[in-house]
Amino acid sequence: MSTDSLVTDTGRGPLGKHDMAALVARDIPHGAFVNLGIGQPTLVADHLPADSGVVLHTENGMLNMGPAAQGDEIDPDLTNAGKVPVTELPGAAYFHHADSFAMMRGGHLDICVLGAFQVSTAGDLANWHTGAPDAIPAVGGAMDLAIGAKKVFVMMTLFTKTGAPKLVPECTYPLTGLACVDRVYTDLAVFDITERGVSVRETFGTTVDELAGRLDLPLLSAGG
Amino acid sequence: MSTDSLVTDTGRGPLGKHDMAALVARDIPHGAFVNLGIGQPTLVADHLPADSGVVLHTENGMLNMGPAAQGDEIDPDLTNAGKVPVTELPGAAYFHHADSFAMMRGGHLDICVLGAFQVSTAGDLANWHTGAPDAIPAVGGAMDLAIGAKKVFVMMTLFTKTGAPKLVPECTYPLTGLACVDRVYTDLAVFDITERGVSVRETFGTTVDELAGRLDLPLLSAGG
Amino acid sequence: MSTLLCANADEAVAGIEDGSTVLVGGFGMAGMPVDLIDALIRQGATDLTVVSNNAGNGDTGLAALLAKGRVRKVVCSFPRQADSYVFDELYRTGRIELEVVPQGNLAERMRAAGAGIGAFYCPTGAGTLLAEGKETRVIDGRTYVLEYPIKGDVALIGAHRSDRMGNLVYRKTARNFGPVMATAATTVVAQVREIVDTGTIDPETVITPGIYVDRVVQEATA
Amino acid sequence: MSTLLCANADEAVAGIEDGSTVLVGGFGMAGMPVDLIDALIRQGATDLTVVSNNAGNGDTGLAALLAKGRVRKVVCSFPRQADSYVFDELYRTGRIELEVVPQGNLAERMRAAGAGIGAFYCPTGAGTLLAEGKETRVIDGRTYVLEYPIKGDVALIGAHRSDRMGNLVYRKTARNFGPVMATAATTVVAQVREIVDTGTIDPETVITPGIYVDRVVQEATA
Repeated sequence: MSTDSLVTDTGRGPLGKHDMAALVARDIPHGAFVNLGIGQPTLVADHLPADSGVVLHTENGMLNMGPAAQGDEIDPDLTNAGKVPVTELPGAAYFHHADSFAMMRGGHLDICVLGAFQVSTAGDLANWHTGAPDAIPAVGGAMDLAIGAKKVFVMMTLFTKTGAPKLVPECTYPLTGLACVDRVYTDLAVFDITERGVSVRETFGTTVDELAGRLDLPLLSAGG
Repeated sequence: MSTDSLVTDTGRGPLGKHDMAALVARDIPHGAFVNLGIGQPTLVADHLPADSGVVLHTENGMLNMGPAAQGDEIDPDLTNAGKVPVTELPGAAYFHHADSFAMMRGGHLDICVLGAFQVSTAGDLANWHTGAPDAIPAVGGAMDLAIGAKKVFVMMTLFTKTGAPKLVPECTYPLTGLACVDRVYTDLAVFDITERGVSVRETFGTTVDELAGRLDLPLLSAGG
Repeated sequence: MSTLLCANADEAVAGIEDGSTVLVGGFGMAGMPVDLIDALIRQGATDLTVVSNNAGNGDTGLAALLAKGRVRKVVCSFPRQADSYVFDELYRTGRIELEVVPQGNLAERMRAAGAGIGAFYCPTGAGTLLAEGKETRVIDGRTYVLEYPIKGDVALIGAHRSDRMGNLVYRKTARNFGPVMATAATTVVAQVREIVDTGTIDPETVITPGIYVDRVVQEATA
Repeated sequence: MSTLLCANADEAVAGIEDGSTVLVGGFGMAGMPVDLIDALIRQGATDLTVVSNNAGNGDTGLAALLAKGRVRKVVCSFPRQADSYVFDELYRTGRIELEVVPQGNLAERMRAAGAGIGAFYCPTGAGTLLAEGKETRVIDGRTYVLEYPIKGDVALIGAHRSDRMGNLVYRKTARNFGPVMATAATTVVAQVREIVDTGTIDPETVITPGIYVDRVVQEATA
């Protein structure tokens, strides 16, 4: 189940990472303040329309971050949270780390988009630590984002490379945050985490019944 | 015992408020960061030598505050904590109220100078509330200054207009801060609040013995 | 979401509900959002809790709002001033509640609201009347008082300049409570002297990023 | 007291004692005080606790300090990077302690140290491994974790420009941890690209006022 599998733009799947990013971008409201996590979530920026009015936050101290810097634009003083050189857009603002995380933790960001190892039916998120005994733990800003943004969107493949579900009844990996995920974008379906349970918004090249057979949890249809 | 009594510059007293301010100014080290409370403490600024290097903080958001504004200098956007128009000196910096009080409460100011109703032998300070039943309480930044500055200097007359001591075994007025006062400048003497008790540094037109007879507390001589 | 540029102060304060907690910026007249307060008087919301450093001066602004009986409670550090006779009369006759908060706690409690802090231990006021009934804790030998956030439904603040995205800069000590209040309220309304094109404010000098600002209006008298 | 302008980085780091807690600014290379770290390596202090966002990259800077066995403990949010092999080896062989702190807690705990806050309740990490053993409290239905200040004996930070009073301005996202660390340490040392005359930095744009800065040195390579 590779994220680089063939992609169609017809709604069939499984989707590749760029199509998943496009789906996320489609659901971000005009003018929203958004933090895109390191890795695949950064692809979402490429799919925001020019008139989206979306303002990107980077936790190392900036609002209105622009695209990755190219050539002469590269400035070692201007990077994103992944330490990639970026650019600034008109209306940008810089601030220090405590102010940046106060903004995040105080609930001022509308949406953050994060990768994940696992998401549970309760919306628990595991994305910082594999739990392997020899792993060196490293959390960065993941726990702050998980509890801070008004809406947390996760972007991940639905199954691991060995076929294990990543949307699970209970996370087995160490948690990043409890009951914090609102929506999960995967290569096979988009899910809402609701108080009633996991609801399927749309599927790609599969059906709710097929997914229900492969996932160890009850699924609600968005329509029902 | 008026603070407007005749003043000599010979070390005799009782001192007037300008001489008390000059005494305080004399004891502020070169380059110190200092907050001068509203009222008489603001007079200290007039007695700092031009080369003192002392940087004045005003809690409404400024370092390197200059003297009161005159004529065309008056700018409604630039006032001190007493809401008096002031000026800025080279090397000034502006910041918001939370940052200003973080600076104060975090122990970054070397000295603050405050007025007082009462100071106790333990260094308790009462300067915000007379405790009268019909008084409207108003604290401003007094409690923050009392606990925040590295050294708290008090500037007051030693007795009330009716002759009651203001340096007392226990404050009878509501407290501003506990065990926070380091030194008390009065019209009749300068006192250090030490762990051993109240120590007299110098007297003005009186003696330690005379003061001991009028104050209801033991006095140590700085020499002894 | 995006900052709304309002045509006038009445539009800027529209929708403030009865019973709201309103944070009002300014220290003395510096940074005081005079147009917005006047518009709030016209707007009519009542039973308000007003959080501000002072409790009004003379007959105008906050004092006028108080005089009309629209404020149930004032949370401030320094209500008693030479010309605070409107507040004084209401208070002495039991027609207004008062919570006196040390100025640093006022600022820090609003910062906490804006920063997602649930509560914090603070040394200010320990052992005094203003900490009576509050939880305390000794940490490393020092006594601290547990203080809770102050969150506003609305903040009315004054700034110097805004761009079209609501990025604000202030001027001199008129900055005071504005940047803190802007983080601490659900709806933030800024009165500014001028609105400039986005991109003309140096990003290094923005004090309140537009993310915090919901509505901006230019001063009528500017 | 007054800020000291140092002739070189060695003078700027003089006197750092064994066993010190050293806050080191920077996020990646942006804002990293490279000259000061190199001088600290020459200076010789050992048994250090280093507080920084990362735990060194490649063979230089923090990684070189670690490689020399001078660091007892690292407090950081993200030690594991593509080229953090020096830290990785020390950690896997049990020769260095690690406290992983969520990045926002790292910043906020240093801010608390600088602001006189004794401890604070924070929602980050509640219910996770990183809150194990920590006190928690439910406030308004949400679970918060009690976090304590991180105070440094020394902070080594990078800034863009200083005046002769130590007023600092930063540049773009190189601002990051510098302003927070400057408030949180007993002795604050800033490496800057240029030192300008006092009075030439607009007071509205000062990010770290000189009150926080003890020593300033110009970058050797600037």
